[in-house]
Parts: sequence; structure tokens; C-alpha cells
Amino acid sequence: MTEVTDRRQLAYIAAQASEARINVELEAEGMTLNIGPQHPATHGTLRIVARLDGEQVMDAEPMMGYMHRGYEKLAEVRTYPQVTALVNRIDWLGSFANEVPFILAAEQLMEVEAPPRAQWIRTILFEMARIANLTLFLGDMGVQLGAVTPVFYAFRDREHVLNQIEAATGGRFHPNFDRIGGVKDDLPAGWIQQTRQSLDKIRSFCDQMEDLLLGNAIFEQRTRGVGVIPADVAQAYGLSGANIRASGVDWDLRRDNPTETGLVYDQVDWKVWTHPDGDSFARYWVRLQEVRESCSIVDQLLGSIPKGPIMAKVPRIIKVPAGEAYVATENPLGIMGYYVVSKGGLEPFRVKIRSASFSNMSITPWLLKGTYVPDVITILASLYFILGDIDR
Amino acid sequence: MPSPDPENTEVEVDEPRQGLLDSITQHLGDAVVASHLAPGRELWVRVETSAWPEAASVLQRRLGYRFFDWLSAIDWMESPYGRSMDAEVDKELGLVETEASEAETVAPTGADGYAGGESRMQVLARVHSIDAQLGVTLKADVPDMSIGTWTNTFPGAEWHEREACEMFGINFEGHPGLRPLYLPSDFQGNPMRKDYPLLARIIKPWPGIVDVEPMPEASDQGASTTNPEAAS
Amino acid sequence: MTSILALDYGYGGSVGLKLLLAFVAVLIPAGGTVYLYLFKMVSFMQSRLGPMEAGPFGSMQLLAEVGKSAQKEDIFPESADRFVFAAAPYVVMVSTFLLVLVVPFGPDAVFVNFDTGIFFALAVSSVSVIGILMAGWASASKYSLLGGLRAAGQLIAYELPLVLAVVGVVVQAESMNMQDIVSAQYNGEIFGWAAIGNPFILTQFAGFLIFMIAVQAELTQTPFDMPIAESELVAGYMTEYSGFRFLMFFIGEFATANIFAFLGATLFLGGWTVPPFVTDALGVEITDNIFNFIGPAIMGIKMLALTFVVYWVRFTYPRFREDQLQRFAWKVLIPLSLVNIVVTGLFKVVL
Amino acid sequence: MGLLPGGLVKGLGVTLGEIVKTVTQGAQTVQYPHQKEQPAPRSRGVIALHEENCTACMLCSRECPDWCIYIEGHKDLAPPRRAGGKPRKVNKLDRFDIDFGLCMYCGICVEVCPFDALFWTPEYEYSEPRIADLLHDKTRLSQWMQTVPEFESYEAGAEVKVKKVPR
Repeated sequence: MTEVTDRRQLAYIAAQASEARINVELEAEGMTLNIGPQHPATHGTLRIVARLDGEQVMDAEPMMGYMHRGYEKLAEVRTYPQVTALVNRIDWLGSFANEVPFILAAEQLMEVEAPPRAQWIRTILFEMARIANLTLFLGDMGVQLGAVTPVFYAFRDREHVLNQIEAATGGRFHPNFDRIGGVKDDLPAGWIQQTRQSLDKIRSFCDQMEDLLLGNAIFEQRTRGVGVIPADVAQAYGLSGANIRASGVDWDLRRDNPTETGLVYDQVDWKVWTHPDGDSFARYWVRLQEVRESCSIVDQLLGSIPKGPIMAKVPRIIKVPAGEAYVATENPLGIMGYYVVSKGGLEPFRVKIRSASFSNMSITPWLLKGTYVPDVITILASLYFILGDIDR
Repeated sequence: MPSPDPENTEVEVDEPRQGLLDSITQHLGDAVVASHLAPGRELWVRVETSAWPEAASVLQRRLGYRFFDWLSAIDWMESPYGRSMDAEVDKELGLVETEASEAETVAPTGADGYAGGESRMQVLARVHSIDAQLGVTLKADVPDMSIGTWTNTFPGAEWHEREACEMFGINFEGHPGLRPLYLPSDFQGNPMRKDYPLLARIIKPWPGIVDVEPMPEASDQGASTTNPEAAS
Repeated sequence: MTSILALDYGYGGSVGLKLLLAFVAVLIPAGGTVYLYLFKMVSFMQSRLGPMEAGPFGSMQLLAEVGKSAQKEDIFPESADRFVFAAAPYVVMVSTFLLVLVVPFGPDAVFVNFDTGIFFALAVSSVSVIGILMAGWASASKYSLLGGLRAAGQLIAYELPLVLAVVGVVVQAESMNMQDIVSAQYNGEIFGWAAIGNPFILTQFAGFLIFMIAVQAELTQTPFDMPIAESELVAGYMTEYSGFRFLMFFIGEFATANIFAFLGATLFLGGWTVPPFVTDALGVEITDNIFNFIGPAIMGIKMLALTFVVYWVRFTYPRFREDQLQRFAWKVLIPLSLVNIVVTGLFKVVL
Repeated sequence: MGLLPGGLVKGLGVTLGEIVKTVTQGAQTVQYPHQKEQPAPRSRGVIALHEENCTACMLCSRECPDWCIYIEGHKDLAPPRRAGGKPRKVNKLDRFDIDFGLCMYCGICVEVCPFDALFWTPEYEYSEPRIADLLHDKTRLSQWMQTVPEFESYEAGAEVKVKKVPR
């Protein structure tokens, strides 16, 4: 494992970053290049208007809204179960992870707590959504840099995780499995044993990625020192998840969020991975370790599922008492939070969706200034955003 | 409605958030209009509209709340369109309040939100401190649809404010470029306002409205009715 | 050389036959490698089976592709320079066909036996740069322009290591004639041991490595595929092409890869000959007529081996950024090839 | 320029190993039209209607977020349970359509149905050239009933009872 600590490497990175900043001052009339909305490097329909001087980007401004579905408006005319079915379409790669914070916010307002078995199942599926999401990133980063083979390994091994999610919830991409007060159904027989096999496949996939990409000198040259984000700038823009941990900030809501009662991360011993550099290589490395960490979390949880019911006492027609609640969880892409305001009716009065990729992307105008065109693609790939998450 | 002042919550006094509330009031003085503390959960503080940018810089520089979580707005007006999913049977089940009488409709305010509010539109924002592991939600009324910007303290607020501006129509003074973020440039109106209709729900009639018709009389309906004698 | 296989065709006939053989020598191996490497090897590498529907084991897939592309509409971008846009693929194909003239497939099975064969081959191989630039510039689209300019910079930068790597071979074989290079490898011996002759891959290993890396760059293959960076420039200089024109670029890419593999086999793997101990065992003389038939087969095997390496590298590695690949060419490959020439010269003089 | 060949060669080894594994142990992919993968019994392919249970109570069409269930029924007299008793007033179903062009497969209708008339089947091969044909009517939905698999037994430690599918 390539642990970068020596000062020489950090000095090299700092020099690279400052050199890129200086030569952007030359105000020549450049060429405007539209990257997107129909472009292989944007995960969905994002358009970046970049003003180029030769190959160097003078300034880049992402244009969004091609996939704006207006979730916050829709949520105001839907009942709580309907919103859960709707809301797992925001980050469609790790979609169970979208439902959990909304349900936790509603449970907080209704003063209801899910029984332990339901919390265990909820945490297991939450981590499997993270594995499914980040496995695709590990493969996709390769294809953005030109290596076509890793992404096929990613899809091949991710398929087993999706099959397990489908076996338990019924839907591969949109499980709609979380309910206020617990989960919809229990795990089918033999599920735990099959899930363990799919986790072994993911672990061997991580080792393959380590050999194929991390060890590859070309990959290292393309990603080290590219898109360096210092910790304080990351915080000012609200970056979250692996992006901020790769800049050296040791912060993970799964461990540091006391108010959360819905997930059982305190029953499992696991480690939060950080990296001092803050460049694209660090973001890739942190996410690779996080996938391995999630595999071990799911393994421990599978071994200790308590007996008991999977649904608390909740009335059939759910009317959430008036009040406001904000719950945020550590989703695969970063922090996703729901600010639910309820006036006691069948539907929420207002749902503010704090999505991770929206804030992660808000740093790109600052970050892409002075980079080369191929580096724009590397940085976008390493920030790892999903368009549904940005446009909501 | 939970009582706004935190003092009389019996046993659970949340020291860290209480301390935070005191330090905020100590720094901002009378700019803090009201506050609400849900012990162990979240702290809400409502500040004067004019003190909105200053609150941001105080939190970031003096109290170390450097992580900018999010910024948005809320329209407290009751939606005139209702759920557009109401059927007579719902009224019997008591799911839908009968029509509020006209006289009672007073100007909508954020009064029943946490930490109160006087104007229809309110701006919300949340900042977090990673070392103290605490967050605070700031609120401010926006009576004349215009408020100061946060972009000079939190550059990340630029996109959030652009979204709030195009969705609610709130103007952020001093914002570098209030271009529309999501909506096409020639879009009229502010979609997230409650009085903006959700057209999908109005064009298509609600399939649940079709009620089961009463039993057809045993007259010349023909085959569709089974006359009682034959049935036994 | 108007009598081939002891039949006398007269001038017209032999030129016609040579044209047909040239087409066969370029297009059939191209079709073969497309099927073998692009359809099958990549799929196996990615744990899938590749096309299986068209023909047994998907062998007719390429015919289906050609048929599909041929009936596609031939689109010209609206503000494109029509003539230059149309001519570009042909210029790229010309350089491929000119290259194949020089490659010897047997004692007298060679299209044209120049005395300075390898010099002609290297000169002609740089014609394709003009074709690519024409394609990039004439498509009048920003992505193609970027792709075209990147290709120009890269191909010229990697001409030098290609040429210098070949100089080592020429110095060791003391001739630029392709047949002489082949016979030098057959008759040579390494410190007196002549069983396997002296294929220059052994003594010129550094030259071989530089040659293969330069060939990878000439073909704009990953890790040097900046001009066709599909994740940035969609398809580089080929973005605006469609239908049969795109097919010509596509097949041209594979044909050029084969021809460079033929060149590499001739220069480093002993061309159409087999090591001496095999010919002694079979009691066959190297200059017999039989080698006019076995020669192409042996060349084919050696070519497949080299193209396997080219595509193996292509589908495994990410790509360089252009300034990194330029730096790699000027600061690493060219000095290394110069050192290689000096060392070969020293050995030549000393031994 | 640090071009350490160790990492590069290991990368080549991975892909070569994959070629050998695919050739020897076969690919991970399935040749669809010839071999078909069996989806999990719980997977949500299409909705099947058990008409006897349905009392046209409209709960499913009311709860559906996409408004894609259209129901029309009429009240009717049914034979009395006990001989000589008063004829029962029963809701008869005239039309029960689900427009799978609109449906988002969320499963709220199946869950909210108080009379267990709707079930999920993992059937997925019902695509149509015309999108209008995705509107499955009552008879088509009843045909799906045969493909409804039995409910699976649960993992150890589950307190939920296994439901029965009315055939």
C-alpha cells in the first residue's frame, strides 16, 4: 500500500499547484470548449463551459439543470411512504443510502425508534449501497484515464452485490425498503451466506484494482499533484465524504454523529481512512480503503444480527407531528441530509435535500482554473459526483 | 408547538449546544432574535435580517464553524392547491381538514417554525464545526425579498444562493453572479413558492377520484345485474 | 522481377498480381487481428466472451460491422472543408500500403527489394501524420482540432526514437536492405554459437523496447492515445467521421499496427527465416523456393506475437498526458536510443 | 522520470491472468437469448392481480405516486353466504389497468392493498414495441398470477410469518 508521508512528495505537490496557478494570469482570448452535456466524462448530463488557452483551462463554469426533476417541490405533494419511493432516485448508484436519512428525520419527528434487528438490516444495506457505489468509482476512474479494463471488473463484481440487494429488497437499483419505524421485510433464508461470498469477490476486485491502477506508474503520474484541495478550502465549499478525508480531515458522520440513533456503527470496530495529499490520487486511495472497510463492516454485522421484530408500532396512515428535523448521514458520495419541516399533515411541508455532489461540485470553478484539459477529466472523475445528486 | 425557550426542558440540558448558544448571543448581542434547542439533536438560532452576513463571519472566524453545510429558503405560505388528491371518502376518514373558513386566513408567517419568524419567506443555513462536532442552523426573515450574501465568508454559498434566488425569488445583495442555476434563462416565476402550481398534478385528473358507482337498479340493465332470485 | 512462381506474366500481369497481393497482405491480416484482438482477446481480458452471434464464435462480426458501416449515411460537418475532409482517410491508408511494399515475406517473395528498404519504410510511415492533421483540421470541430494537434505533436516526437532504434539494427546488420538484415540475423552468431543465428532482439534488446514503445505511439494506442482520448475528445480527429470513412480509419489503424509488427518481426525476430538448427534438422536450404510459401506463415506468427503485446498494453494501461508523453519521448527514449547506437558501434568496432 | 516497471508489469499480469481465467473457467457473462439468468424470487418484475380478493376499494390507485392504476367498478348483489340470507352487496371490478409505462415499480400498491390482491412476480420479459401496449388490463394482470413464486422462508431469527400466495 503506497502510504505517502515524506516531505519531498508534498513539496512537489505544492510546487505543481502554485505553478498551475501562476501561468493562468496571461489574459489571452481563448477558445470556449463545451464539455458536455453529452460527454463521456460527465456522470450524466453536466455541461462545463471551459475557456481554453491552447490546452490550458482559463476558467470553467459547470452548467447544470439538465436533470433537474424538482424533488423538493414533488416531496411537498407526496405522503411519507411515497417520498421514500421517490427519494432513492437522487443518487441512483447507492440508492438505499438516500432513503435512510429521510426516514431517520421522520422517525425523529415522530419520536419512534426502529427495533435493533431493523437497525442492523438497515446498516447492512446502507454499507452494501456504499460498496456498490464506490466499486463503480474504482473502475470508472480507470476508464476516465484511458484504461478500459478496470470498469469491466467493477461491473462484473458489483453485479453480485446488486443481486444480493435485489434478493433482500426486490429492487436492484431502487430498493424502496426503508419504512418509518423499521424495514419493509426480513432477509430471505441463505441471504447471509451468499452475501459473504459476494463480499469476497469485492475484496479480490479491490486487490486487482490495487495492482492495475494504484501500482501503475502512468496512473500515478496522471493523478499525483492534480486537483490539490487544501483542507480549509474544502471546508469553505462544504466538500464531504472521501473528498474531504483525502485532504487530511479526519471526519466521518458514521463515527462522529451522536444524534443519529438509526444506524449501528458503534457496534462495529472500523477505521476512518484519511490521506494528507488532497490530490486525485489521494481521493482514489481513500475510496479504495473505504470499500475494503465497508466489506469488513458488513462481515461483522452479518455475524451479529439480533433476533426480534423488524417494525416498531407505527400507525397505518402516517401523520408526522408538526416540527422540524435535520438528519445527515455519511452517504457513499458524501454527507446527505434532509431538513424536514412538517405541519402535522399527511405530507411534509418542506423537504430541503442537502446532497453531497452539489457541494462537492461547487469547488470546480476554483479548482479547474489553470489545469490542462486531460486534468479536467481526471479531477472530475476523482471528485466523483452523480448528476442526479447535483440537479435533484 | 414545542415551547421555543429551552430553559424549562426538565432534565436534559445539552451543555455543548447551550454553551454554543450563549457564545453566539454573546458575540451577536441583540441581533439574536430567538432560538430553539432540541436537546441532543440540533440548535436553531434566528438572527436579524441585517445581521445575516455578520452572523456568518462571526461563526466562521471567531467560533471556528468553518464547514459550510448548506443554505436554502422556506416559504411558509399554505399551498392554495392542497394535495389535489382529495376524494369524498378521505373527508369521512378525516384525513383532510375541511376548508378553513375565509376569515381566518392571516398573512402566512414562520411563526410555527422553530425559533419563530414574522415574514413569509425565511432563509435557512447550517454550518458545522468539525473539531467540536456541533452544528447550528441559522434562520433569518426576508420581509422585502432581499438579504445579504454569505459568499465573502463561505465561497461555497454561491451556488446555494443562486438556487435559492431562482427558486424563491430572494435577492442576495453582493452576490458575484445571480444567474439561474437549474432553470433555463427564459423561465418565468419561482417554482418552489407554494403559490406556484405543480402542473403535472393539475393537468392529469387523479385516478383515485373515481368512486365505485351505486348498485345499478334491477331494471332493464340486462346482463350486468344478477337478479336476486337467480343468484341463490 | 516479372516471373513469379516460374510463370511469366509480363509487366502488366505482374503489377496486377502484386496489387492484389498487396491488398491481401494488408487487409486480411487487418481483419484477422481485429477479430482476434479487438473482439476476442479484449473480451477474454474483461471476463466476457465477446461477439458470439455473427457466425461461429462471432467470426463474421467484422463482415457485419463493414456491412453496417457501408450503409451508414456519409455525413459531412456543415462547415467542413469537403475535399480535405474526404481525402484524409485515403492519405492515412496510402502510408500503410506503401509500408507493406518493403516487407520481405520470403527469399524472393518481396514486392520491391530496395537497397535502402528500411529507410524508405521509415520515411513513408510519417505520411500518416499529414492525413491525421487533415482529418483534424477539416472536421471544423473543436474536439477534432484538439485531437489533430495532439496527434501532430505526438507522432513527430516519436518518429525520432523509431528511427534511432532502427539505426542500431542497421549498424549491426551493416546494410539497409531488408533481405540483408534478415540474412544477417540468420547467418550471424552470438560469440561463436550459431545454432539460433542472431535475431537482433537478443543483442539489440534496448532497441527492440524503444522500437515497440515508439510503434505504440505511432499507432496512437494507449498509453499514448491522447489524439483519440475517448474519455476527453470523444474520438479525437475521427469524431466527425461516419459510415465508410470512419471504417477506413478504423481498419487503417489495425492495418498499420500489423505492418509495423511485420517491420518489427523483420528487424528484430529474424523476418521470414527460422533459426538455423531448424533448417539443418529439416535439411532444407534457406533460399529454397519452399520458403516463399512458409515465409508468410512464419511472418504471420511473429506478427501476431508482436501485435498481441501491442494490444495487451493498449487495454491495460491508462494514458499519458501529452506533456508527460512528450517529456518521456525527448528526455528518456531519444537519449536511450543514442546510447544504444554508441554501444552497438563500439561492439561493431571491437568484435 | 519515475517509470518504475514493477507496477507496470504487475498490471499486465492481472489482465493476462484474466484471459487465462476466462478461457479456462468460462466468462462471467450469460449469452442471453440462449441461457437466461433467474432473478431472485422477491424481485419486482411485474404486478399480478388476484381478482377474487380485489374489492375495488381504490386504496392502491390512491396511494400510487405515479397515478398509473385505473380502476372502475360497480356495486352488485352477490349470493348470500347462508341459504335464505339477504343478498350481499359486493363491489364488482369492471376495469383494473396498470400502466407500466408510468409505473416506477415502488411496490406501494402491493404493500397497501388490505385484501392481498396484488403480488410481485420476477417476470421481466414483457417489453412492447408500442408504449401504449404497456397498459396491462385486468385479464393480462391475472395471467401473471401463475408466475408468482411462493414466498421464501426467512433468515434465522426473523419473527415475521411467511405469507401464503392464494392460487
